[in-house]
Amino acid sequence: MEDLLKSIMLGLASGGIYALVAVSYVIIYKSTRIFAFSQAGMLVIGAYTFWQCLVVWSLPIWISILITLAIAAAIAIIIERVSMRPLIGQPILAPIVVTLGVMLFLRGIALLFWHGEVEGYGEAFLPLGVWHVGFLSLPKIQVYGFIICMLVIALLISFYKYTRTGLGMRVVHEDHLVAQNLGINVKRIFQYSWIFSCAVAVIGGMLLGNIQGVGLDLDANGLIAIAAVLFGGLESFGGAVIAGLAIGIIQIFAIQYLGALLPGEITMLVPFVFLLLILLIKPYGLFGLVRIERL
Amino acid sequence: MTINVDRPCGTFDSNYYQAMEIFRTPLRKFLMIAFIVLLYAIAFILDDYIISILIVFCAFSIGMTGLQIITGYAGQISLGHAAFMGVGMYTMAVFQEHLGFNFWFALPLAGLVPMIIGMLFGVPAVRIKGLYLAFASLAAHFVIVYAINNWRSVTNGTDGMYLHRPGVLLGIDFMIDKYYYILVLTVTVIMIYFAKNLSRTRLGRAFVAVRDNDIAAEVMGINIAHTKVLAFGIGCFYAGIAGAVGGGYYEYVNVEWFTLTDSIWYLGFLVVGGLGSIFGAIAGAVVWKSLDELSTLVTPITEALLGGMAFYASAAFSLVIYSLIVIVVLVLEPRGINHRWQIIKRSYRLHPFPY
Amino acid sequence: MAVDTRDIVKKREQRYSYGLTLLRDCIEETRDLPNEEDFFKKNVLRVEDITISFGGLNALSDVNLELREGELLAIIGPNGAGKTTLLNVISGFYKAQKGDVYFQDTKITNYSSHKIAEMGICRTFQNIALYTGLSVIDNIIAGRHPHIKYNFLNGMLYFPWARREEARQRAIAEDIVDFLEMEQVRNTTVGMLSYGLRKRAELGRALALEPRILLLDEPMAGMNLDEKEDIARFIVDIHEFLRIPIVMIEHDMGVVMDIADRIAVLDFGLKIGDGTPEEISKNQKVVSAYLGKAGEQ
Amino acid sequence: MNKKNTLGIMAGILISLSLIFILTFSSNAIAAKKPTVTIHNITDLTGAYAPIAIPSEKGGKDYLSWLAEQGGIDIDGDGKGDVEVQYKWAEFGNIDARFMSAYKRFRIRKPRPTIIEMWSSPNQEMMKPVLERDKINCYGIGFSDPQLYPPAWNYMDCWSYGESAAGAIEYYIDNIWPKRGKGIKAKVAHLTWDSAYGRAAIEPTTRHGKKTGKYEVVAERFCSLLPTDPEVMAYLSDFEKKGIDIIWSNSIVHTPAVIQKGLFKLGLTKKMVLMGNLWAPADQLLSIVGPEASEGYMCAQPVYIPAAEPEAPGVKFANMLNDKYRKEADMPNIQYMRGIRMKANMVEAVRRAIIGIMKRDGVNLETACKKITGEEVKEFGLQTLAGYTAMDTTTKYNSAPAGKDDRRLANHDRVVGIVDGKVKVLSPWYEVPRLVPDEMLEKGFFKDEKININYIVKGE
Repeated sequence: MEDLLKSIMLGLASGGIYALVAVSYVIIYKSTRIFAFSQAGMLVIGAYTFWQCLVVWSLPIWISILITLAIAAAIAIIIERVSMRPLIGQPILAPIVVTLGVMLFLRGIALLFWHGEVEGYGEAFLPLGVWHVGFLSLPKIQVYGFIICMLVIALLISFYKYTRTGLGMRVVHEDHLVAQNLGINVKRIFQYSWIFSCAVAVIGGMLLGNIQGVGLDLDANGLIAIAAVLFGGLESFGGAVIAGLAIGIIQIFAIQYLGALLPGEITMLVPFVFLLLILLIKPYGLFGLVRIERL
Repeated sequence: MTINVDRPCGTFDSNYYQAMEIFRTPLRKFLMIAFIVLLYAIAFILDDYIISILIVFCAFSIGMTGLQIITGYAGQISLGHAAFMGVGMYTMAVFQEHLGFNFWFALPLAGLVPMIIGMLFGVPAVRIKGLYLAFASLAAHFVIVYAINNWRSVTNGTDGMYLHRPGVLLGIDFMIDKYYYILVLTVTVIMIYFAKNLSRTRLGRAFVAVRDNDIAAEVMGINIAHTKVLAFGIGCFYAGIAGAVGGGYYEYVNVEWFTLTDSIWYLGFLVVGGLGSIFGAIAGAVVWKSLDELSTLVTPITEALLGGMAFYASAAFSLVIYSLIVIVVLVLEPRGINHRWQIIKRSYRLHPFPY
Repeated sequence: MAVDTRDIVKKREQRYSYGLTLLRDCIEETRDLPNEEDFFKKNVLRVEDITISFGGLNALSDVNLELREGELLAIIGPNGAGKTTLLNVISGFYKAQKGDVYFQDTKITNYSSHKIAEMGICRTFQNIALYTGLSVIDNIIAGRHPHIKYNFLNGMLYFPWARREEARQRAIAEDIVDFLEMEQVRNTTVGMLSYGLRKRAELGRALALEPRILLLDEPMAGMNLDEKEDIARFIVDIHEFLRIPIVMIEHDMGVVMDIADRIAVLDFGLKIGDGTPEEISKNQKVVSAYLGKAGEQ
Repeated sequence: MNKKNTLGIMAGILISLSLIFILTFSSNAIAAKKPTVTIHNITDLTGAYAPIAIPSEKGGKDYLSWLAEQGGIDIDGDGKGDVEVQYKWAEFGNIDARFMSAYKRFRIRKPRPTIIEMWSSPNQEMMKPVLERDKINCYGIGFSDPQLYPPAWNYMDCWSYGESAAGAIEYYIDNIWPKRGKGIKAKVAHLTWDSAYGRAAIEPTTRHGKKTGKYEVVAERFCSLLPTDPEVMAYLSDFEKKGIDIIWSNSIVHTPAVIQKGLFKLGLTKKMVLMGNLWAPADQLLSIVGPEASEGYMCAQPVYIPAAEPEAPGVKFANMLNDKYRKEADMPNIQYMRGIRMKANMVEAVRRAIIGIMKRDGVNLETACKKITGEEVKEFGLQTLAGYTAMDTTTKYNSAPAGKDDRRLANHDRVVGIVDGKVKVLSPWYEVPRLVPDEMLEKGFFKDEKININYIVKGE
């Protein structure tokens, strides 16, 4: 029982970040129907930018966060304006591959500015140390990280729900043409989506940087988050959150209980095999929009 | 009335066989033959470096043609293609190592084993569609890599295996790179010819039907489950052959030969090359591997140009250039190089009229 | 005796059915065309008590329908009446929650749709569902898919017999193109064609399947008078020359009244009328469904 | 976007690409007055090994610039350089096709390579038969066992990973372990990557543990290349239940960093010790993890440690190089030292080969530089490196093939750890055990292991 609870806690901690990254994919997918691999690159950029502000320039934490978000927004606008807008209305695979290119480009940029060295925030961002609650030992980083993830997601969802722009974005999610006819500037909405998504991704990057160390390989987390996105269904925020947490827990369970049985690395294998099985049962994920086929 | 600009001007088919030809004019036939002869002749003119690149071009052209069959023709997005290439390599190595097969006997097996595994992983395609299928097929990659890593008695685990080129045959020593290149080129030409035949016959049309409108295809008498699985099978057959000839070139195989990045870029460069045509597949493979090669060359040059202080710039440059070229090509020509090639051909035919 | 008559009939028919002869030969290789004695008597397709609903919406409830040999049956009804759903059930795309479909006394309710198509129930679609990446001629040859008898290996290796078979299929397809008067556009990708031509191409693809029953879903929707006349002519020609029963959904009452042998009327998933054009035009239920209450006066 | 514009841009790209190609092919046409020799490198600056390749390449580059400033290799020992060293390198981003083509490019170009520095174990293993055919030496950075057994033309910068791990674990158990000397078997777990590199230490350490009876390998677990925190913590709590004493991680510095953090968070710092190999140096880990959490980490290192021993001659040399050419605050670090060591070893091997040719054939320096082949670099150079200290980056008896079948250029290690938030050297130089697989002994290799076949050890 203790083990089980411990595993669930650990799973939730990593699942929170998967959920956050998954949400950043979903934001873009919902409005533009593009699966943006580039968000994995944004994780790296976010982690490094924040490190630069916080540790190298020793700026206060809030200013560092603001700068990182501003840079994320700037990158988002550039990506959207330069590489995505010319591709509106083109075969869907082309923009997706362009985002792959962007991911590599961002990696190159990170290498250019930060030299690919592994860095850490030390104690500058979230406090280290452990809370002991009964038999559970809760690392502070992860508890804070989880809370931040959930806060960001809640903020985002309430933005969609309660603001005018959010309403416009929801309309765009339904149908581009209808939205255009209603007088909503669809291109503007695309831009917003990219900005929000990149902002969410850099927040994920900051948290990951704190937990794992700032490095070029942070984008691997973006890959596991993909499993979460599809598991939850490409169009669903709620699904992404639930699936992110679930993937986290499944991963930990696999490590705890299958690690001894299955030789070799299973941390990447398990989420994707699980995804495959889920999709066989529910081809559009748990909460994905089921496309009704008609003739 | 529509004027057909997809065909050379002034050529008319006088029987049905003519309508089915790949090249309709004698000039184009001649050019194609001349081009292939040139490719063979190159082996005796150029040095090992270029030949090593050409072998990689050939191997990846085969693999890319396989992905073209899965994704370009049958419309099923696969993100695990490099892993099937790996299965081909390992099949070759395992049959040579454990059962003592020589290259020639192992080669068809290196296609068949990935084909069977590919058909297995193609089964989900019957239910799962689009992006969901794309990422579900990532599972194939992870499962295959996992199996190879951990089936140590057969695959030697992560340590890799040696595989062997064919020895001397008819006085030709395939250990010499240029002769091996000729072998690979021959395999490539044959495989691409087969793919072309496939695309213009019964199953090829069924693939396109499934891609363009799978529901209608089912109602119009095409068994889409069968067709999709077969598409995966044939595509993976190609991947396996590509892996076998490519692995034969390196004479060694390791799981790190087919990383996830490779699998993803396989799809990426297929899009760069252009979906739905053999030319696009070859163009994609050639562009991909030239870019790879270019980035190995770029780094030392930028360092030479920028000096020692710009050390990271040189390292980052290869990534930046690589990705920028992909982005620029796709932003300018989202339908791929093949589309641009068609436009060029068309404008040549219609010259001096613009449309 | 019978054979001779048929030859005479065939020759007579050839005069106005230029282009379908090869297809008819092809059909006759595998089965005999129905005798004229059977016309309007023998059942070919029977739909029994079909009920299907989507969510809470009853698309069809207890619909019975039968199609007899040599008949041109028109299904009419307001939008949303369930006409297309009925065709979808027949071609196996939707599985009915209740009821069965019989084709020549074989129960085909649970057959997969490609099997049903292979048996000869072919159709066109309301919203054109052509293979947009293929040219017209390739679309039609793709329609011949179940009747091409070589496996993919032969195709890949392009053996002489595969090549001959391909040429034969192409000849049949070209014949259909000729029949549909699409020679000019035969090599054009269908995505680039006009609406009317695409509809025609779709008809050609359905023909290529060697139909025993042809289901046409609004073949004349959105066409001008000339195009409508063309299509009507094609339908009548196919009907007479291939001697197959045709089910046609159509809104243009003029055409329906002119060419249909029998009319079935659907409204909100219920069959409210079935009979010859004259009977239907007098049926009060039908009139009220079409014209509202005003029609009853 | 209009059509002409598009075509123009595409043409622009093509032209710039071809320019780059032309530049490459013309770049080696620089005239040199002195006789020159060339050393080659196929490195990975953008792929998985970038974090370790970049700092070590910095060290190597700086050493080569320094050497060029001295006038090149000093053959006759008069303090002046006689032979210029040209350095050719390619970058392969951990992609096999690029690796092979870079190799072929080097092979056909003049001068023919004699020794090529190569990165990552699988590529070096791939090259084993090829190099043997082409008679070119590999100076490898991956130390996997299949390269050593059976011996070929692959030389390795250090011992094999397995030997290093076994040595460090053994030293720790004998000297540092709190429960030492009580006849208790230590429990070792491997937590590493599922790749050839990650797995390299598992089999030899298991074998050595069985043989010595000092420890046993209880568990082997594999994590992703950059493991997430919870992933590692799940493994660690499993280890806690098993009562593991030592965790060995054969990976580059990210992974031990995450594991070390996990140990700290679970409060296991004192109960378990995490050890890593030379690619996970303590100083890099300290900067990632921070002083508090990194307490107790240990790694095996064959070079002097700049952070702990600023007075060691090699470290002084490295400091000098960094001040002169680079002026980076965080250099030199351990990787930088290793960079110097690698290039120095290669240059020394070439130097000895030149001397060897001059003596054997009685030719002058210029001819010797032209005549030099891989065979001579192997026989006169690499095989005789015993005792060479590579600009004092390592101890005197460190660089040493111990016999004619030995392909390692180092056999001594030190355990370096983090104590009180500082990098400290925890052990003297000790010899790493030799873990030759039994079937290799049966094949007749490694019989004369203890004999140093010093063909020529002069000019030191």
